[in-house]
Amino acid sequence: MTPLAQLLEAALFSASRPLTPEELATLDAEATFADVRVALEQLREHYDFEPHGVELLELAGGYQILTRPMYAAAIERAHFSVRAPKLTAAALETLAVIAYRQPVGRAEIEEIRGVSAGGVLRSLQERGLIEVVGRSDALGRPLLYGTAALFLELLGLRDVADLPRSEELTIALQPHRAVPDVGDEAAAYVEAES
Amino acid sequence: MTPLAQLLEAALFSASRPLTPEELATLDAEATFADVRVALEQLREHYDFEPHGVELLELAGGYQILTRPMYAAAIERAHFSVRAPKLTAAALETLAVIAYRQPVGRAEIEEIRGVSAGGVLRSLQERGLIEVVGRSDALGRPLLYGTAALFLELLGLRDVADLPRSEELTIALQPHRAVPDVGDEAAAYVEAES
Amino acid sequence: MTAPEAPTSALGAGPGFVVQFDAFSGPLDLLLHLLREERIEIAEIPIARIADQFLGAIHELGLDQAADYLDMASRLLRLKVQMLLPRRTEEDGWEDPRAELVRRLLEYQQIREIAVWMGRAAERRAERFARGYLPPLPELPAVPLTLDVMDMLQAVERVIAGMPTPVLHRVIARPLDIETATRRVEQLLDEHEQIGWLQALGPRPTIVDVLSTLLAVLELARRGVLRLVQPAAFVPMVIARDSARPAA
Repeated sequence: MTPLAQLLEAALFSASRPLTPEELATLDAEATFADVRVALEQLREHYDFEPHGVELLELAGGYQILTRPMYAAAIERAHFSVRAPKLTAAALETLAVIAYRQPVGRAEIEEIRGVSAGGVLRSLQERGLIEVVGRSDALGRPLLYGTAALFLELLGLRDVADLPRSEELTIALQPHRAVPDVGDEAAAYVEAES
Repeated sequence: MTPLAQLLEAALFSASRPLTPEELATLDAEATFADVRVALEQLREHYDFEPHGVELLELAGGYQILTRPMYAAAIERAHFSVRAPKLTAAALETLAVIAYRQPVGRAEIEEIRGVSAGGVLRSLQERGLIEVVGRSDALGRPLLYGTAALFLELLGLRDVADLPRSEELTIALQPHRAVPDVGDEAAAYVEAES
Repeated sequence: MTAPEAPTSALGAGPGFVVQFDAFSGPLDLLLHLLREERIEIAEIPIARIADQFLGAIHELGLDQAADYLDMASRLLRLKVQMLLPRRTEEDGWEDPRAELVRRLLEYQQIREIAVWMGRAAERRAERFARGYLPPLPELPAVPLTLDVMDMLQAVERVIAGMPTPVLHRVIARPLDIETATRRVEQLLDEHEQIGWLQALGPRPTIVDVLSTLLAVLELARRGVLRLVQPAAFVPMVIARDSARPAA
């Protein structure tokens, strides 16, 4: 391949859209349109002569290197093009609070996690993991959230009751945390504002 | 090129991140790891034998097709692609501490760098360069950080082992020195005062 | 080094608050810079001179509001004082007060070296472009979200660990010791015609002592052992021996 063909190959590979011949000509100040056309032809032939997994296509008034259709199924099956999205720690924690305390309002989630939850709640809702399940009777009638069907589907659970429950979990995240029992011992304690 | 090499080329072309040999092996159910390695070698040789604008590189535990550095300036000048923004000194230093001390908590990072690290840690986490890998048993159960896969990708390293070793550095300290706790430090001062 | 940033008035620290964070990445960086300028080995750090230069620099750079720099400044001043203290050189076990600072500087310098190496590696990588074209996503939600029960459980643990734990105070009922207070007041009145309230409390009284003494004094006054007199408005109360009762 000529140096110009190599330069065009690098540019076409790194661009996120088809590049027009005019644009490609700006890569090398000394190259004419004719030079660019020749180099593009060389690149196309190179990909076709000894078969490659990619080919040079002319589309939308420009040129683009794309994978050959025959490999699409295998690549798609392997899910490479996009990294499987993982939930952020914040999203997971919010989801955890909702899963164990549903129906639960934003204020309570924020109280437990100690940070504002607006953005996370919106994104969880957009991803279909949580949904609004009602409104609280509290002042302002705030929305109450619960987990959606997709949440159980992703975790492979039949029911929210299938979520693991440990001693620690039930104490800290029980659906409606009550004030600890006031026994004889507890009477000697005063809960301070923290 | 063999059909497997073509398939790998198509997959590597379509991915915007390095693909591991394990991932590549899932493309063709009949291909063994050895087959994949042979095909990758064929692909690499092909790009190098008749020079291409791109090459096959091994990094972050996987393989990725990237443009050759000699074309970077021209591509950037033509605005087809932009270089990754440079990391700040604070970000690099914090990454250096985490890379060598992982898993490491915020307090230790701040002690080594002599500055508070909250903002830098948050931004490194948002950029996906570091991740929370656990919690320390110390008081308050502080979060422990480690480098993420993207860290190696960004530095173009195959492995953490590619990082310079202490004997290659002018100042050779033990990478995992036990951090003296506050008590030790205070004791040293007291001793000096007596 | 870049020019100092404009004063950040948004921080409300008043005029002159100029933080040139991009010039130095921290107090250790500034210290290393000073040592380099003076061509001094880290282990030989002349604390007194470097401390003065450090203070001068943070004043000049307008960094005097930055806690990290102030923390280092106070450490340096403490070291400066320690270096002035007489040494018992003959004795073993004298530890150079600078040792900890020297260790930190060396460690930080190593980190700096690695950071520079990493910066270069990142620059080399930035010379190469990855595939820019991404095929449009097929209809959502085609990409399976990775989520498993372990992730969830770990999230739950993080939430629990991060939950503010209610602070519990044990309230211990400490009985008032009126008897001792009574004896003390009686003893004082045996020796003096009259005493002041503070005198009756005894040295360094606790709240319990104050309450005990007050109750004792009131009880003694009720029994007619003493009289409580306030000679004028807003003056301290005087505890006087009841004249009817002779001194023992």
